[in-house]
Amino acid sequence: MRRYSAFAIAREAARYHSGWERAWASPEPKSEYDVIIVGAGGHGLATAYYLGKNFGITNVAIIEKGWLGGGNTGRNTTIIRSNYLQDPSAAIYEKARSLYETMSQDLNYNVMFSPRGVMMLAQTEHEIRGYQRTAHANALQGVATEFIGPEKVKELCPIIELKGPRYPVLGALWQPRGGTARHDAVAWGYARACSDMGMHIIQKCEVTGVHQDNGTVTGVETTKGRIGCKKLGMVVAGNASALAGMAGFRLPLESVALQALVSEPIKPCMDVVVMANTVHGYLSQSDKGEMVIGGGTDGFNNYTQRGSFHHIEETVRALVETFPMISRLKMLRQWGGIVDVTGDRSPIIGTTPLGNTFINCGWGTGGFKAIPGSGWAFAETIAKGTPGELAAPFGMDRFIEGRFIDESVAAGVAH
Amino acid sequence: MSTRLQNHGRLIDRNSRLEFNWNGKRLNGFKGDTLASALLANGEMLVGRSFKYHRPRGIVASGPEEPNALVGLGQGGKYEPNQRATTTELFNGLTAKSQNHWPSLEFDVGGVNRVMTRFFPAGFYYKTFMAPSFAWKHVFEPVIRKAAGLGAAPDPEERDADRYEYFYAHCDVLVIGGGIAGLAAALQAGKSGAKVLLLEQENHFGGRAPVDGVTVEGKPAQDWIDATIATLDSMENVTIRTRTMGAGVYDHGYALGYERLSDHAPEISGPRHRLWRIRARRILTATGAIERPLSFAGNDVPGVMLAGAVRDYMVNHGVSVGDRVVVATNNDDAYRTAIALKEAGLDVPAVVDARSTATGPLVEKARAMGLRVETGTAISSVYGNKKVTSVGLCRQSGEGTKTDELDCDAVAMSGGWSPVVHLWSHCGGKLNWDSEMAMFRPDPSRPPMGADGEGFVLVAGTANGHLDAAAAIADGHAVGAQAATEAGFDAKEAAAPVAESESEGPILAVWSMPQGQNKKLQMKTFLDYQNDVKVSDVVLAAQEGYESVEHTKRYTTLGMATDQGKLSNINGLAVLADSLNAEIPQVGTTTFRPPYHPISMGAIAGEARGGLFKVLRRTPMHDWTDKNGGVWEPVADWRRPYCYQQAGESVKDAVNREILQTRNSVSILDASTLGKIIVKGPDAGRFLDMLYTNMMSTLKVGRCRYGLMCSENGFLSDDGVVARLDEDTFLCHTTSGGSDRIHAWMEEWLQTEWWDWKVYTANVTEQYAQIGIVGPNARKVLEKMGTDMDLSAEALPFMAFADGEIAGIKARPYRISFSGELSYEVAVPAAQGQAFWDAALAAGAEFGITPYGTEALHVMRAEKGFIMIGDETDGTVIPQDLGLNWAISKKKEDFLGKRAQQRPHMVDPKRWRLVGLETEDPSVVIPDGAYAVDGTTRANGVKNMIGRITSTYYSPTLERSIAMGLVEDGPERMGETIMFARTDGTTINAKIVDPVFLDKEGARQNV
Amino acid sequence: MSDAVSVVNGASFDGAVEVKDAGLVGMVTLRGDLGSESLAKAVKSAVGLALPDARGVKAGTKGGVAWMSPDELLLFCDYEKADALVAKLDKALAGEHFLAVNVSDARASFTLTGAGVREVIAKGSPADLSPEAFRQGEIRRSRLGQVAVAFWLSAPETMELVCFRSVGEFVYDWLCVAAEKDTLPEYFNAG
Amino acid sequence: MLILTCPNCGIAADETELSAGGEAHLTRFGAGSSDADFEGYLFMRKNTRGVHFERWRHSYGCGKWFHAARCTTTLEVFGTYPAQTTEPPAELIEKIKQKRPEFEGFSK
Ligand SMILES: Cc1cc2nc3c(=O)[nH]c(=O)nc-3n(C[C@H](O)[C@H](O)[C@H](O)COP(=O)(O)OP(=O)(O)OC[C@H]3O[C@@H](n4cnc5c(N)ncnc54)[C@H](O)[C@@H]3O)c2cc1C
Ligand SMILES: NC(=O)c1ccc[n+]([C@@H]2O[C@H](COP(=O)([O-])OP(=O)(O)OC[C@H]3O[C@@H](n4cnc5c(N)ncnc54)[C@H](O)[C@@H]3O)[C@@H](O)[C@H]2O)c1
Ligand SMILES: Cc1cc2nc3c(=O)[nH]c(=O)nc-3n(C[C@H](O)[C@H](O)[C@H](O)COP(=O)(O)O)c2cc1C
Ligand SMILES: [Zn+2]
Repeated sequence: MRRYSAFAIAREAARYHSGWERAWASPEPKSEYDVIIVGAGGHGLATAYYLGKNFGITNVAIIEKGWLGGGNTGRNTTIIRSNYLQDPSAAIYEKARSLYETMSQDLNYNVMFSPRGVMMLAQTEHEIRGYQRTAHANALQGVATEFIGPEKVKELCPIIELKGPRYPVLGALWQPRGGTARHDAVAWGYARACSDMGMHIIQKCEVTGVHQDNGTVTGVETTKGRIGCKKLGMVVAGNASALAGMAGFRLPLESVALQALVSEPIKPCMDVVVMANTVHGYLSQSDKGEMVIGGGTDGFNNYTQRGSFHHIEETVRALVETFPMISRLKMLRQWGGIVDVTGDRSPIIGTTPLGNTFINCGWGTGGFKAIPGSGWAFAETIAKGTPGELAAPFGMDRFIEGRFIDESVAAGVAH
Repeated sequence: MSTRLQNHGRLIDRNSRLEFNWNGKRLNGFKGDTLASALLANGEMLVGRSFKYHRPRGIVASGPEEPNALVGLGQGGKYEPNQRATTTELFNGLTAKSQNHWPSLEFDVGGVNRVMTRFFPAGFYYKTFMAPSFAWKHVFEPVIRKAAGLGAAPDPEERDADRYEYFYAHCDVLVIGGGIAGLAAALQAGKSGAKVLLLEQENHFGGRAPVDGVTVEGKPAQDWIDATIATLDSMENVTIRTRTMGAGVYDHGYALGYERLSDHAPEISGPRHRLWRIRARRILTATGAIERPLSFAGNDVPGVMLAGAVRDYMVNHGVSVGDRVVVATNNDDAYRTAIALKEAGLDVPAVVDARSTATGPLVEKARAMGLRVETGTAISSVYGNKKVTSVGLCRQSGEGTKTDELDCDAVAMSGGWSPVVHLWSHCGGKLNWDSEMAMFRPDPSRPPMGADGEGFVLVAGTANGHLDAAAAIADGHAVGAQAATEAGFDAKEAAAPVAESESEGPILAVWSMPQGQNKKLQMKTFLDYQNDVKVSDVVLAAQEGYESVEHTKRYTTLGMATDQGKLSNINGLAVLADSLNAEIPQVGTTTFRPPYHPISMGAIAGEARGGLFKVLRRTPMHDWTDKNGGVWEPVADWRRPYCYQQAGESVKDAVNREILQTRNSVSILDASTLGKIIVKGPDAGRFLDMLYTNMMSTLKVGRCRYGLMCSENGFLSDDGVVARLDEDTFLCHTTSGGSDRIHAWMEEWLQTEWWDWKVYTANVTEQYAQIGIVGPNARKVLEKMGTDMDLSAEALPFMAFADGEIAGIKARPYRISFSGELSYEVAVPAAQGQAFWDAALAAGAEFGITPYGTEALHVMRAEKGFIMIGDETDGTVIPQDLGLNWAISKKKEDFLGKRAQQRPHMVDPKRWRLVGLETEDPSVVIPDGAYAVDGTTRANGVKNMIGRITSTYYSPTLERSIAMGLVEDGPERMGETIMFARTDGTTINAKIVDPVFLDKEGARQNV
Repeated sequence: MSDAVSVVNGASFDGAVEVKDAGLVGMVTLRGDLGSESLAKAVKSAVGLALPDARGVKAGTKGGVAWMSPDELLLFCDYEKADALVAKLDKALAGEHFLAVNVSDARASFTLTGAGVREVIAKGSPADLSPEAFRQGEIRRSRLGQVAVAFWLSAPETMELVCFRSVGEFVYDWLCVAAEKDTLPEYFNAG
Repeated sequence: MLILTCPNCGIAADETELSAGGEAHLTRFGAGSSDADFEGYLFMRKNTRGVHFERWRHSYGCGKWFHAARCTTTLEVFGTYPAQTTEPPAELIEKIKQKRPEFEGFSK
């Protein structure tokens, strides 16, 4: 792999950029791989990357029905934070956040991780208590967060209205090293690194069946024919139930549409990410200048990547109230993604009823931030056959045991 | 230079002169101008700077597809960034500023980026700025962000001076687009009797036909348009709307209409925008077509414009874009521009036609007029910086060697027309590539599907690929009838209107000009003007493996600008196809998403702002509370007073005063927000036994019992006192936030699981004002108010209720207590709540009665060790954790949540359980949310947690801090001291005690 | 009960249509088997009206009755008479499975008058309010903005609207904004 | 933005007048049930791509629950029917089969 650098750009500029190589190869599938990962979203690609990097397993295919990074990884609002309440969550999200800090250098691909800080507004007494609790937990978990007062909120985010007539801002949970990253670049950077390790990224190839022998996986059926494997990792987000169905089991999941929108670009006016959970809306400004806005999920099962307009309405209403200056901006584009939501809204990482088959799903509305941590933990699970410390609490058995990892408790949401 | 002509200008009123302000300059225009036409009329060719390279930009288009002429409009509370000059109607006093430059439009420092163009190819930032690692956030990113973005952000302290609203409309056929196709469609649909709504984004109807000299029924198109509008106007079943854009099409026949009511005339009062939410059986889009630029080097220099736009400005506004206009084309339509310019007396140095032969009637007419037509010819490059000075010509089939150079001050280009298929595609309508016409057209066999599984969007006219006026109008007529038929109406057979215009010869698909453009030229050939995406960028994306059109889009930002690729997308994907050696349909388009054209956030938020932002529920005593020092706190949709602050008093003082007054004498509480649900029927007891963890069926008539409700997951979800009104009837109290939720929960079980059980419920929460008279003197106050009931301890003991009158008001006092004091919660009709309250205050005056708020209530209940839903519970707590086993029936076979509570994790003895906590130092209050630690650290570095605080207060009654918390083995560790961690790393010692801090025997309430 | 007050206490607003507090209205929720004869009889004797069809609303001299759901009616009477009406129903239906409860105080009622009443409501309700779709005699339970409401035409240009008491002021404010002069879209009466 | 006709009151209700209630025809498993049954009842969902039987409540209307058969990939609605039933009506199943030959019928 030729390294990217300012020097390389200067060199290429002289010859009209004719020398740049492909970022990743597009090979034809082999008949068998050690590991097949289904789904070339951020989680699938990161899993493959760490299989190679941490375990030296590189005879790997990543099979993607569309274009890599085109699922939720390509359509999320890119919020990265780890100020979670429950220990297992804080552990995996903080691992992910810390890996984001060095991801550009690790991958030699600038993913523009921007630790500009994330604040979650407290707008009721109840929320204050919830976030104070999270701040206390984070202090013990080693996650740097702080509960800040309204003046500090205004100082960090001057476009906010503190004294809204309905829900004044009473404070916020502030994670200074949270932020955003360029979502596409995360997928592309991993893809380039995987390809460089000799892994096969096979796009426009849909998995349509799972082959097994005596309760152990032997391969997958795809639109490009049968491909064998020794181990199978399914990382297909909103489509997880369908994949599980092919492998013969059910998941505690529902797939629903989650929407987002962007405004037209304006000059920088907001250098933090703000989440306002009481009124349901979150906002940040991208490096291109658009205000990136997250909406709510539909209540019904949906696979269309379109959502219902009233969520857009509700979100915009909330944000106009919290950031009155956006009232005269315009919505440029809205879109949706299909997210997979579990019974306790925390993800599933672990083994499945089918031998040598592993699942990583249920990241729902908030898995972009987890990509490197999840890939790390899932690669370990696949390589060793059992989950390691980070992944263990996220097994499916927790639903039988009643051992939930519920983040909604501290007025928190998952984005 | 562009200028106003003496003649032409069908849309302007030369007698009505308007003044406006552009970058501080005072300029004039006419009524009927757009800001764009007025700027051109004043010779303002340079209107902005591009996104990345800050290149000078001029107006290219005449409609919403405009990528360049984005301005900051208005000031203060009316300032709006990124407004298109082409869709901004001119009005007197309009103020506009150009954007994205510093210090000025003419001299922009950012323009140095231009020189660096070579170093900033697509995706360059992914390849650099990686070292040192902190530099991205602190050095590179800020610089990049500052250079990016377009208009200045509105002032955060200004408030939008306008308001907005919604309107819901239902119709049979929604026609979007009022060109001749849309009008013909609306007419046909209207005649069938269907309810028709016709939307046109402009302030006038007719679309392109009048500009293009089309005739309908033998007369100028305008005559037919006027007559048709008059007919439609007279039809009761037809509504027509100008300045209303079809903004989006959503599932099940839902569409958004974006009506701009006062953008063109800010003096009009009322809402600025109205967002129509339309439900239509069929949606017919007749949205016309958008012209494509040609890809030649320098095609972004100000003065290079779409040929159709050049014609529009001349015909509609009487504006010429230049004295010498070179026309470049690959089709016949651009000849209309050449002819019009020539007829207006302007110079057309040449028509540069990429086709090797051009023989259509329009071409012949141009030739006959003496125009120089250069076939097989391309533009090699445009010269000029802030405006066009000349163009170089070359052979289209070559690599770009210049064969000639023509002086000119503008270029009118046409790369053909793309049907506006956006609305067809929003909800999944598919497209076919028509290679002969070089365009994507809707595939009628793959429409967006409605609720009934049938297609619900139809397309007509140019939008359907019929570029010829005769075909377009006939198509509109036919599709209008089809839409009506599909909507269930009887479309009348009628002859389609006959339109005529000069017929056109075939187009030649030209994606690159000249065909063999070299790399150097590709770097100067712009696809996306706003985002500075060049042909070379798309080629590079393909070369680097970003082969999917979606990858190319995201890697290069092609089509992601504010025009959403209306001009650039087709050209871009054709270049991509070429680079990949693939066919255009194989590459496909990116996804079309709403809105068609950006719409204001204000309109999306609608009327819900300020006081109307979100529903606010008020108790009958709300206004009184507001006037009497109530410090509001949102509780679900209600507001409750945290305390009642008196003059000169801090909030904390107020809370302490309220508590002491209650404990020592008497005070009054507005408890109206508590949920009250009637459950009646022969199976009511059985039903409540399933709902509550404890046994309710055994409750005696006239008595009350505290109950707990759990979710099926076993977690505590609500609590409250249940009263048995008669054998068949219970009244269940819920938490303030719980009334609607619990009522819905009851109905859900009754309707969907136990539908054969005989139970009816009614939510009567708001029927009553519920007023607590609390404290040792409570009984005296009520008696003084005058009552026909015996309120003595014997007649009305703790946990009983009675019906009667107090102060002449029908009242039901419940002897229940959340404070541990003698307490009557009195339910009175809500309409008399304030009267009762007033009477109680009067009667209690001698006891110093004062109201108390939620904080005093919280502290007092904590002093008593009562749990609070939302404090002690958080959705993960089961009653057993809270030591509430006494309220969990062991006799019942089943209740909601029982099974869940038997799962391994729920019966784990290590679950944290409720205890009271007393700090070693009584003046120190443990912070909310603090965790108990044991000083050990887990393998992963996390400090081990063994419990947490759920409630923590300073108790003025006990004059010390008190707290409750959930602690591992808590109840077994009474008397032990444990540590709570502060966020600063220090700890607080607290002793584990019984959670009931005050009056464990209940002596105070049992009086 | 002279001290009983309605939520907005008689307020009114004169805009594109008139919005007026309808004052205190007696209302009784009656749940039961709407197919049973005894219930029909009880209703008849209570308010003098036969049961309405699904989604119907009727008014007579003694009161009114509205169909709320397959097992629920809302009866109208003078505010003072609601308790008596409940008592009457309790007596008439004794022994049957039903529920009658006074909800007069739990409601706020408004009357809108003018040619534009449909349009004012259509600014907030997704219901089809066109004259063809929504006729006098029909009650529609829907939402107005974010609030649950029920409304019906008591005369061609008079709309009655009922909501919960706690949101009465909010709804009144909402209606006043929606009814501002010169803001009606003129969709229903347009030619 | 769905429209579903509430079979209880006959209104073609806008999505914003309804609340969604998830998969229909789940069998409740209470006290005494097996681990697997209870887990299945509370959590395991078909989450079907295609014909989906689901629960809705006409919450801003008559307040009643009902069932709907809807395709989760096209949003086509095949029909709505009362909530007081443990499986979809046979006519509805027939109707869906006609429209979707690959549909195998309802199973728990
Ligand atoms: C609007 C929106 C906003 C969000 N905002 C945030 C946020 O701010 N912060 C945050 O942390 N998270 C956010 N999320 C969530 C986040 O996007 C997801 O959790 C995350 O991207 C999931 O990544 P993934 O790799 O698991 O899934 P995906 O990126 O969806 O990848 C799954 C891949 O599997 C492929 N696939 C599916 N079925 C098959 C098959 N049969 N064969 C082959 N391939 C298949 C798909 O095509 C897809 O590419 C948001 C999500 C959405 C939709
Ligand atoms: N020969 C050519 O190359 C060519 C190309 C384009 C158009 N035409 C001519 O155009 C005419 C065809 O008429 P037509 O009616 O199909 O198209 P049209 O372009 O004349 O009319 C479309 C109308 O729809 C409106 N519109 C577009 N999008 C809208 C939206 N989202 N919401 C509301 N309004 C919207 C436009 O403002 C316009 O008035 C004929 O005269 C035809 O010859 C010719
Ligand atoms: C963080 C973020 C920023 C975006 N910014 C833009 C933008 O500036 N312009 C744009 O057209 N789309 C933008 N999009 C939206 C994409 O164009 C696209 O809609 C989204 O990735 C979903 O893909 P789809 O619409 O192709 O299904 C953005 C998306 C994300 C996730
Ligand atoms: Zn209904």
